[in-house]
Amino acid sequence: MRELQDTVKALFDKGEIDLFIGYEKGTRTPRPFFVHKAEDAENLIFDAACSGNLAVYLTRKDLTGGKKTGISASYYALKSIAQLFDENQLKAENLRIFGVSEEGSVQFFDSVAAIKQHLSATPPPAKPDEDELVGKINAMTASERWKFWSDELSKCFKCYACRAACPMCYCTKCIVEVNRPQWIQPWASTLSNMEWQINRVMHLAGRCSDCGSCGTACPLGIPVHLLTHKMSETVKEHFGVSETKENVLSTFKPDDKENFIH
Amino acid sequence: MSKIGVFVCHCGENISATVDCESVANTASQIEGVAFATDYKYMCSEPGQMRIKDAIREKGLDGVVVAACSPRMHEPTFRKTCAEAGLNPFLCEMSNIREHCSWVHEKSGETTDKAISLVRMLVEKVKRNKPLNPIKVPITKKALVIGGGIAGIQAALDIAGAGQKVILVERDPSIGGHMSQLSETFPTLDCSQCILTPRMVDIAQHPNITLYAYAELEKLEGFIGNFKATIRLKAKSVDHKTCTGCGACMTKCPSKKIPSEFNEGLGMRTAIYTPFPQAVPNKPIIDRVNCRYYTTGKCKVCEKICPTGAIQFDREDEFITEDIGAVVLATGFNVLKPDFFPEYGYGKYADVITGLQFERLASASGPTMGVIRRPSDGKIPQKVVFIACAGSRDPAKGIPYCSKICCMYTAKHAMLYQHKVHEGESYVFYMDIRAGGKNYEEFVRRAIEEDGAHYIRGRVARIYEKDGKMVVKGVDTLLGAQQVEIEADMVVLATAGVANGGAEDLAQKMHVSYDPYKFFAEAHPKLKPVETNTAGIYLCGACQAPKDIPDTVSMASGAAAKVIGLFSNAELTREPTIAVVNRIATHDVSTCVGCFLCETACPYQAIEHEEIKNRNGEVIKTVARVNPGLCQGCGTCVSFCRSKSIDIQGFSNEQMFAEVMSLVAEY
Amino acid sequence: MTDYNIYLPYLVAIEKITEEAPGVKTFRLKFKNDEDARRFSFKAGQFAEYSVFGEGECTFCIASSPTRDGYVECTFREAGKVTSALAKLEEGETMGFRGPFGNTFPLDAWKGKNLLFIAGGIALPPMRCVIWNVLDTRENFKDVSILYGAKSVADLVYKDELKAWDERPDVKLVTTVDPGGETPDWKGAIGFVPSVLEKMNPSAENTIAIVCGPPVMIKFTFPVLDKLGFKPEQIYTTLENRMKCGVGKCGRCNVGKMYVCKDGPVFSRVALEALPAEY
Amino acid sequence: MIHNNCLQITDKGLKDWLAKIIAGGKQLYAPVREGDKTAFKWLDSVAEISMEHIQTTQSAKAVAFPRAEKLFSYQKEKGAVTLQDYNPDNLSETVIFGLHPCDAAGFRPLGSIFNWDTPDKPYNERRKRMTLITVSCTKSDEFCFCTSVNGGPGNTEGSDILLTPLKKDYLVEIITEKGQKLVEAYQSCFDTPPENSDKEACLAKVPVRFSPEEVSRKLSGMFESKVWETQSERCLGCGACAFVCPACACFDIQENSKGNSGDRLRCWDSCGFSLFTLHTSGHNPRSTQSQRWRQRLMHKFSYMPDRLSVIGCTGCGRCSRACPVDMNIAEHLADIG
Amino acid sequence: MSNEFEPKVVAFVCNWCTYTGADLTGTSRIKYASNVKIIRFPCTGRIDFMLLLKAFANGSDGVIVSGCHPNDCHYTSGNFHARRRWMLFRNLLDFLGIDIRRIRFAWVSAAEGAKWAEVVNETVAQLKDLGPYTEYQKATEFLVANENELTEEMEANHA
Repeated sequence: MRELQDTVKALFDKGEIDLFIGYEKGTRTPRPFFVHKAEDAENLIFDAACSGNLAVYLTRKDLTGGKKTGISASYYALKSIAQLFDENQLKAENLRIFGVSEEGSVQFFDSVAAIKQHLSATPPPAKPDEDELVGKINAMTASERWKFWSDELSKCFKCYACRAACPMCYCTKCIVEVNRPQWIQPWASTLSNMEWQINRVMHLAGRCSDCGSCGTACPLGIPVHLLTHKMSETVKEHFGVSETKENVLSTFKPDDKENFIH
Repeated sequence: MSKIGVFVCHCGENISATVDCESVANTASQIEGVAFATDYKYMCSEPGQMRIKDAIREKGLDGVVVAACSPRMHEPTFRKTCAEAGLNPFLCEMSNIREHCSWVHEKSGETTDKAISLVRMLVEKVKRNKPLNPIKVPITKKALVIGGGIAGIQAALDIAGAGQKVILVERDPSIGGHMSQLSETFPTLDCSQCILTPRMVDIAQHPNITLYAYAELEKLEGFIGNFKATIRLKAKSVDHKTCTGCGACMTKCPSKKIPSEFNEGLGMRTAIYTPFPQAVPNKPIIDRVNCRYYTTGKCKVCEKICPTGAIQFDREDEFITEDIGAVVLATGFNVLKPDFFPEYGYGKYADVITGLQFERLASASGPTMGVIRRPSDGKIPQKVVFIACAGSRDPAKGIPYCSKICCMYTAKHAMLYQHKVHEGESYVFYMDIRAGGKNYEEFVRRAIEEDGAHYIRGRVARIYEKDGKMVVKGVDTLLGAQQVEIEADMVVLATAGVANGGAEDLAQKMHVSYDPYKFFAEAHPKLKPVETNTAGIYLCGACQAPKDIPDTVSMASGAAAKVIGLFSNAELTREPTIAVVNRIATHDVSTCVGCFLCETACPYQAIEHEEIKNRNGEVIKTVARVNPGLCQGCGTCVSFCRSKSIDIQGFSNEQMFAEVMSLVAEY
Repeated sequence: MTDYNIYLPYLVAIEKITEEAPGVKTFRLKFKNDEDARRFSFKAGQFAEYSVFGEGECTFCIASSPTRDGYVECTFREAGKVTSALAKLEEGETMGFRGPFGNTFPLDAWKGKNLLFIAGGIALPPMRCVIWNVLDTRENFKDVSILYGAKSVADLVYKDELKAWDERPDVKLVTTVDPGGETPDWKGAIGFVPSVLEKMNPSAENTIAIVCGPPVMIKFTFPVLDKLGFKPEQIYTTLENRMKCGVGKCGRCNVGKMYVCKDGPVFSRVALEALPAEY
Repeated sequence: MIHNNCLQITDKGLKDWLAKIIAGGKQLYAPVREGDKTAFKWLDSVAEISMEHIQTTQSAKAVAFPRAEKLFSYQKEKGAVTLQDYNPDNLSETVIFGLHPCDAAGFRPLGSIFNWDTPDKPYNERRKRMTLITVSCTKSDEFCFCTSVNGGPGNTEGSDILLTPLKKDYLVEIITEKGQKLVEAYQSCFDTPPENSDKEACLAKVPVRFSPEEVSRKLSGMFESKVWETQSERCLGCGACAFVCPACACFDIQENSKGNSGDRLRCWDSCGFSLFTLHTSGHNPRSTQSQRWRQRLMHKFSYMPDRLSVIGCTGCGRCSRACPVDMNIAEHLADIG
Repeated sequence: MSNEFEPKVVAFVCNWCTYTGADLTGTSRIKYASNVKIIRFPCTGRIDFMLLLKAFANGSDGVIVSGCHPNDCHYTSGNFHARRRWMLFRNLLDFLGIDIRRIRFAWVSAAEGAKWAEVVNETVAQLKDLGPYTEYQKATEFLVANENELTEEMEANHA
């Protein structure tokens, strides 16, 4: 923690940044924190309880536009940042990226390549809870799964916190807001909620960092992050991890599996 | 509300035998937005078409659905009909109630109901059709041919012959390619240079052709009809404008021991050189790697000897740009270096040579003046072993594909050898003889039966030297895998044909796709063999796959025909069914967020980056733009776009959505 | 407690469609139910919600004058989902109408005054309602001047009425188009509304200026009016925030604590100056 | 009209009463625990009721103001249209049990909005059929601030009946005639009034964080304040706070078309969404998150008190609990006030 | 006609292979079940997965998605892109418990008229076994509980 605070303080002192995005103590759990001056840096924290993916703020022009911005990034935030670079959403010159471990060690990344290298050298954190739940759902029959998900999604009232919390959901006009045609009914119903989730997850295929922020953001506790987790696993299983800019759906291999087509 | 006309065709009895056409028309007339519906025996007939035209005019229709046969049959007909009545042709669609309904179902209420559904779907679509106009793209009528082998030469001459300008770019100092290295050609045994050199001269002299030899494509931008090519003219160190090609420099050049590329290393050349006497252009260049002046800083003999003062040591690479309308890729092939067959001893034994080297030995213009002499001691070999499939059809060590030409040239080599060394013995190890082609099989039979080449079906396991002889150990599978051992004076390897060096690099520069072996990929394996997936770039010759001269020449003429066809239009007219990135409302900003994942998904490189600026000229955001010249309208980007910012005209999101939603009325 | 459903529209038939400019149409609407027609009344400046069943509702002002009985008119530009659907409707078809909503121009207070109407582009419709109201009760007012500008000649709406106004001796009409938007036979002024206004040089004495137009036009027109001596209480305009319900419930249209649907759409410049810039 | 009418009911008596209400044909909504969340559910059996929660995730407003509801229906046929008006006849009588005073209080701001000059029939019809059996809070958490917005853990505002858990039984305060009826119908479930029932002693202690009048007064001059940017920085712009709020009434009107027929619907919307105020032209009067956060606070604590004489907040703290980034409204208000 | 359940099927096909293949089925006069309605797309790459969901939501009991065989795409790679999309989509739907047996993916070339008939007949037979997909369509309901217009399902839950 000290290391992070000192690093950030120094950055402000040297005039290298105008804004630093990190975490501070919250009501119950840590919350995102925007540091604007050196002395505020001492409120910065970083530990295992810091949830959410701070990369979500980097595409917000009203927050970061024209500002030299630093960010303390978890493994997942780094993954999202790398993907955002691949999707032309970030510019390196205005960004200082610091990977922070749960133990508090700080690592500066001077390029996307460095982030990518770090990511490929670091095994993704284990997700035992998600794996167990996904395993449980996989083990259900299809009609049990339908019951499970239609019950869960019937609760959804379309606050779109899952979308708002996701760094990759940066579209200025989301598909749910497209009304010509109206792809998804804008009011909440089990099916339109499900359609929204299907769209969200399909749109995140190969782009999702699997941070799970969508699930933690849901005020109703609907485990929507299991959908993205499952999608990430499916992508990995069938198409591997892409080393290039290409998205899993924007590219292909002539010998991709097709045992379901006959 | 829309005013759609629905025209139900009986197609004689083809439709009406199983579908109640009258009922279809009646029901259709009840659909929201249908202003007129009728049925008729032959809608495609003159009176049938008149009905449509009359209705368009009288009822002021703003859309037409013709329920009849497949659109693949009569869509052009009915669209033309509509256009003649003043309705934009793209407001007309066909509902396929014949192939997809009346012909495949029994006469029943269900069949009629299905026909109604099909009509309803199309009515809902047509309500959302927009008038479209064919897209016009201007064309620069100048072709760029890359590669000056027989493929490029043929293509260039054909295009130039049709009165169009051509720029021919050749990487080497002379055009001619591999064909100029060959001695005779199968199956006629006519002299390769004799048939090629006149064409090379034609290239040099044709008023429509500009030849850039010793040059390479640096960059290609733009799209069909509108490319901009940057060409690197490599420094020749000789000013070809003043050089007369007298050759004095070459005779005096002190660096004389440079292996000649043209002779496949079997002969030598000087540092200032032309590759071969009939080279086009027949003016020398300096090979800076081997030139004394460039390596040691001293010499300049050529400069002193040159009567016109054409030597210019300080010349650097130059770049020129050319506006181009179409490109023909004719970069040819190379042969697999057989080094990685250590068991054959290539490189270790001077008398193990490649087929291309044998061509030079057999060529009258070659280092031995056409006498077959083995490289080690210049003796005339009395026993020669030819090994086919040296690398081809060998997924383990070489390449998995068949190089196609080796069977034939091996037979030719055996034949040439037998013709030149009458008492000699030739052996050919082969896997299969592939002699598909006019007079090819007969040619191979002649080599075996008339010229006495010994064909042994089997692989060669090892070659080693024993007392100045090459001992070839192999098996004869036709004799029950019997071991065979031949003490030969020389061994010729029919090495595989592979993609030319730099093919991958070039393909990436031009956005042409290539196969795993780096051969350029044709746009469609059957129906578009000379097109690439980038509109306006065509392929010919062995850069696409190994092929012989007749195939190469016909493909080159095919590619040329495509270019000439393209150039025969003042401008390019394209179907307007292409993708378009949206622009919304008065702010004129797209909902595109510029992630450009569509760019990687597009098979045609049709996605460009466009900067949207505000009134002050500042860039607000960078969004995708579809190049209408390149887009072919597949729509992959449309279903890929998360924010639905890109749509395809004619199969738009609203149209397809409406077709699906029309089912609600049914269920 | 009132028992009617404030969200249920009246059914109206499209009696007449006028193509005003590219993408701009005027609908004349007639109540399908005579009872509705009898009960219905409105005042100049009010707006309504227009329904295309199957597509939704959209909001614009009533463009006809309350002095013209038996119908209401609206003029709209095809832009979003609903207006595009609206534009596809034809004469004789049925649509929905919910209103009138909002406040009105204080015509009673303007009696005996000069009126100066300044409109730009598609913002003439809210003003047309007042203009006809004024012209139909012409004796109540003194000089009436109208300055109307559009991007180009083609973009001018109500071309026939402009002609009629122009021919009236009791109306001073100045039309203008942006530079480059003129046709060879264009006889009006060329230039942006604020500068043409400056040239017109109307007297502020006993005059009310009603300004409707795109935000840019309003922004540059107010200083000119200041220069001409108009006081804030002599200037009126309308605001067009996004609305859904029209009755102060859905939460969209407020500017600070004022609801455009209830406290507007008509605002005097005095009222406007008291509002935060949330429009 | 407040009937100063107190009864007492045992736990068993309460269950009997609720069971009888169900049996009597009314729809009963009560809190049901699912995992670590508690939600109001339409129940057939009182066994499912859980009262361990401090706060349900969502408020009870959905019973009167559902997340999506039909306003009327239409039918088109070849250019002709017929409308079918909103029909309240299908609505059931409902009883909500187990909501806390802060939820019951929420129906006042909701009612004020929906009846501002023009009464909103769909809301009123539902509200008319509702009886609220509120349960006072005996515990609270750090998000609760009802006492700062003129409420309290035992407040009767909005309730028809207020139950306060005493040591053993429940104190029953009958607030309205509606409540009276519901008690009278099942009189046998209730005991006589207790001698000494110290209601106050049983209630949770919720500290006062700010004065609403002070906040309201300050807000009226704070439109241009920098504080909105600072406070809203971490706000993600989702609609969670609005949707869980018992007093948020913003809605959207949408069309549910099915071929030639369909319904006009109203569904929840939120001032936090960037598209909420976006014009078709692309212009947006509230284009940044800070403007939208300002709108949220201003609307509740300045505009509503000003225009409707009611605070648009009951201090339930749901928005702060639901917020993915801990936008703690009480903390922000305390900073202002 | 018997009262047997007749499934409703929508086929999403590409213009160049399957649509033409289905034309060939017609010209060859091969009969198949009339339950299927074909919607023509330029390429399988154009087929938006949302349209499949919309078909189900609007009453279809099954869908067929078909295009050119790998390497035969008119646009060289649209079907390869589509194949990946379907793979992920199918896995996701399965995870949600949506009955993926109701989606038939096929490659039918322009020459495979007979195969098209088989694909349709097999799909219809499969769907007859599976029955109507009402549980999916019912999920479109948004009515709240205190309205008495309850669906059977809601009533069943409260029985």
